[in-house]
Amino acid sequence: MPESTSAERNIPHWLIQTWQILVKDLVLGWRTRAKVVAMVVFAGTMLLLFSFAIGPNNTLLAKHAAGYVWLSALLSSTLLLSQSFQVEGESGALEGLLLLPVDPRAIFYGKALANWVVLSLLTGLVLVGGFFLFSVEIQAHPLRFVSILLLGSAGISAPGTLYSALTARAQAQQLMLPVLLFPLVIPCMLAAVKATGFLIQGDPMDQGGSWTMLLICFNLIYWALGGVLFGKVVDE
Amino acid sequence: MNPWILLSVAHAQEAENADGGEDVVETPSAQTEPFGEAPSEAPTVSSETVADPGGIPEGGFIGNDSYGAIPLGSGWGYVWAVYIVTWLTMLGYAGYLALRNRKTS
Amino acid sequence: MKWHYALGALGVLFLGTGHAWGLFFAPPEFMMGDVGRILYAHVPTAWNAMLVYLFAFVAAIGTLWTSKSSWESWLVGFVEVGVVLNILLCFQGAMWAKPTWGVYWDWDPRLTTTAILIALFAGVLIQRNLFHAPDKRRIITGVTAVIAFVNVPIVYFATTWWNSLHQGLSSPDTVSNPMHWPLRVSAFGVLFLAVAFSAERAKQERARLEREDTAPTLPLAQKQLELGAE
Amino acid sequence: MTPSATSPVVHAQKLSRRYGARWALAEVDLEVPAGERLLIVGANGSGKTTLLRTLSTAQSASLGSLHIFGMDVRTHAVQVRARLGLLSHLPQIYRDLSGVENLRIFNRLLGIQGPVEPYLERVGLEVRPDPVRTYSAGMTKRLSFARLLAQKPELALIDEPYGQLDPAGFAFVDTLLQDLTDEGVTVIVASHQVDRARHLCDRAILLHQGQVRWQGPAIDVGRAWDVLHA
Repeated sequence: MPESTSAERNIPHWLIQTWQILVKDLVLGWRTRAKVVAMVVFAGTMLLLFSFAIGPNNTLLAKHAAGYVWLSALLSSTLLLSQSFQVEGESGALEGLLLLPVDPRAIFYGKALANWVVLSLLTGLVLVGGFFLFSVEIQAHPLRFVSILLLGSAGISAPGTLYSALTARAQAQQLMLPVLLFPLVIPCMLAAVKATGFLIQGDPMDQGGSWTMLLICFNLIYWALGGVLFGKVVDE
Repeated sequence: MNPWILLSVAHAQEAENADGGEDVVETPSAQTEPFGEAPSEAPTVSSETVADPGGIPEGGFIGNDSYGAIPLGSGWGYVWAVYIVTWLTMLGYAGYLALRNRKTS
Repeated sequence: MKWHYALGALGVLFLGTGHAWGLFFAPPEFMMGDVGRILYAHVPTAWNAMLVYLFAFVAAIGTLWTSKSSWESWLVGFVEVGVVLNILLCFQGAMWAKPTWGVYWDWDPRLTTTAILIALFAGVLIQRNLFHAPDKRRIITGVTAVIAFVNVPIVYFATTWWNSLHQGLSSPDTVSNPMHWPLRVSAFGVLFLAVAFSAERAKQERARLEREDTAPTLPLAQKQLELGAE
Repeated sequence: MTPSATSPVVHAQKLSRRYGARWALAEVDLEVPAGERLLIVGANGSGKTTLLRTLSTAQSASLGSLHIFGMDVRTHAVQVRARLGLLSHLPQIYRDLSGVENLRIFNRLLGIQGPVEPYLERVGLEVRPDPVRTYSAGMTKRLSFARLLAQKPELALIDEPYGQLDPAGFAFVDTLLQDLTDEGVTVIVASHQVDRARHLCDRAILLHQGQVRWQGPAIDVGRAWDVLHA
């Protein structure tokens, strides 16, 4: 019988495994959507807090709306990212995954993509909420917002997933994840804020393009690096 | 006109551009192209363009971007602060290493 | 193997000579006057901080590649010395900025980048201290150091586009003739000291890793149990 | 790929694993022929779990060599992992997915087609959409058995099969182990329930401080234990 079993299994290509892990994480996210809602609420609260810190000055708030929106998204993203490996560690599921003939890259890309999807939704809601709260007049095409939103979220989720795995077994994960991640994503945040800002306020000198370029480069570097280094990080 | 004076004026006024031959002097607010003209070399006033060819002003250095916030000749206090702290840092780190050595041996 | 003590002594000699030269013999900088003398302390620190981070990056690659504790100890030495130089650099910069720009801190790309570097590389050391399993700790240190270093140029690009005030990078070719030599000599002084410090720190780390890692001799094989006849 | 009849499924030579200064496993030699049921017995901290985890490729050995299915695990970990299953002390499942979903995701990653519901029924669980979080400890244990069965391993490594189970569960584990061997699976079990397990296994090894102190017919392991701890 063992002979027959090994014949009927055909270990999927790692890209297919990536897809399987992505789907698994999204299903998990959907099952625990209460947590995602909590993150959205948290991000919304951040937006309100910013307006309290600045004072009821509509022009000022509208001017800096891009910054507040992305900061709220970044702060709530740490909640999402630390969750990402908590569900793996809780009952030894990650160990189970690693004991299967699964390419570590599949685990990284699957989880990072899932985080990207959720983070994009989160950021999208925050963006809409922020524009509404700070009475921002949108001039650019909505699709351009979407592309910046996707790039910015991707820039957080790739290094975020890697660092989430890295800190998963540290004693102080909740503390270490932002300590390591925030300085790292400064370029990404800066670019996302600037690009969004130019979309809001108009971009007469066409500077938004170079920030988008920076976002793309940031993403290319960290999505590639994550795949290379993740195997090392989870290896025993 | 002395290029250095031009330079400091350019800084103080945050002028958009300064004419420096075919090169354009970048100012703080000016945006550089992402990967075309590398901004890394001279993010501020690109001094080659302002200084005379051959470059280095006598007794100065290229890229000197002070714009006269202090009267010339003063500021020894800052100088001493820098040098003393530099040496204290070196001494302090050496001491820390020595302390570590003692602790472990 | 005390070569690094000799190097350290040489560093003190060079740094002392360079600094004394710069402080007392070099002409005052023609725009900034005597404040310009900060150059001989500040610029060598800046060069060497970056250079030491580069060494750390090489050591991190070596650590991940070979899993050898010698690479790992050099990595720790370089990162730690790099962070110390980096903090010193920010202080020197602030002291120079006040008389020249009128403020201690300015949101200029070079300054911002440098400050972020402290956070990035200090994070490597903090994270390292949270792990006790040697293999895990080695990989964590290597990975975080690689990521921190790779981020440097990106942070630099981003902050440069964001705002710009600091002058371009200085090199001996951008300073006037009488300033060459004190600058060069001081720079080598800092380099020698930095390498000597890193070597000493690496030596300590290696000793620690070896102490931790001394493979205890395998326990003596115990006799097999005899059950005897029932 | 198929192991020849003569080559053992597990062939370990001087397998040693160390945590810091402590050897959890010291020079364990082990040969397990295909279809055998091997029982590993030992007190807490004697190295049972370390041995199972090392055999499962979840962690690597510090010294010694390990061949499974005739392949060196250091070079052929992926091929080996495709053919073995580990039931560890952690359930290795996602608590927010249902039982079926858990089995399905692991099987898909392995490339095993076909429905998974029969495996749930086989371990006595209902097919329900509730997340595993609502399961009792015993039900979770049964689910991890189902996961092991669904993977159709050729080598099953089982750490403490009786833990967290009620008496009915004990009987269920007994049948299950019997079924596995009937299907030709090689089974290695580590357990404290010596009196139960020894009747189900062919051979036993007794671990003490990381060393194999006795090996022989499983039925005699109780006496060996008494001699060791006398």
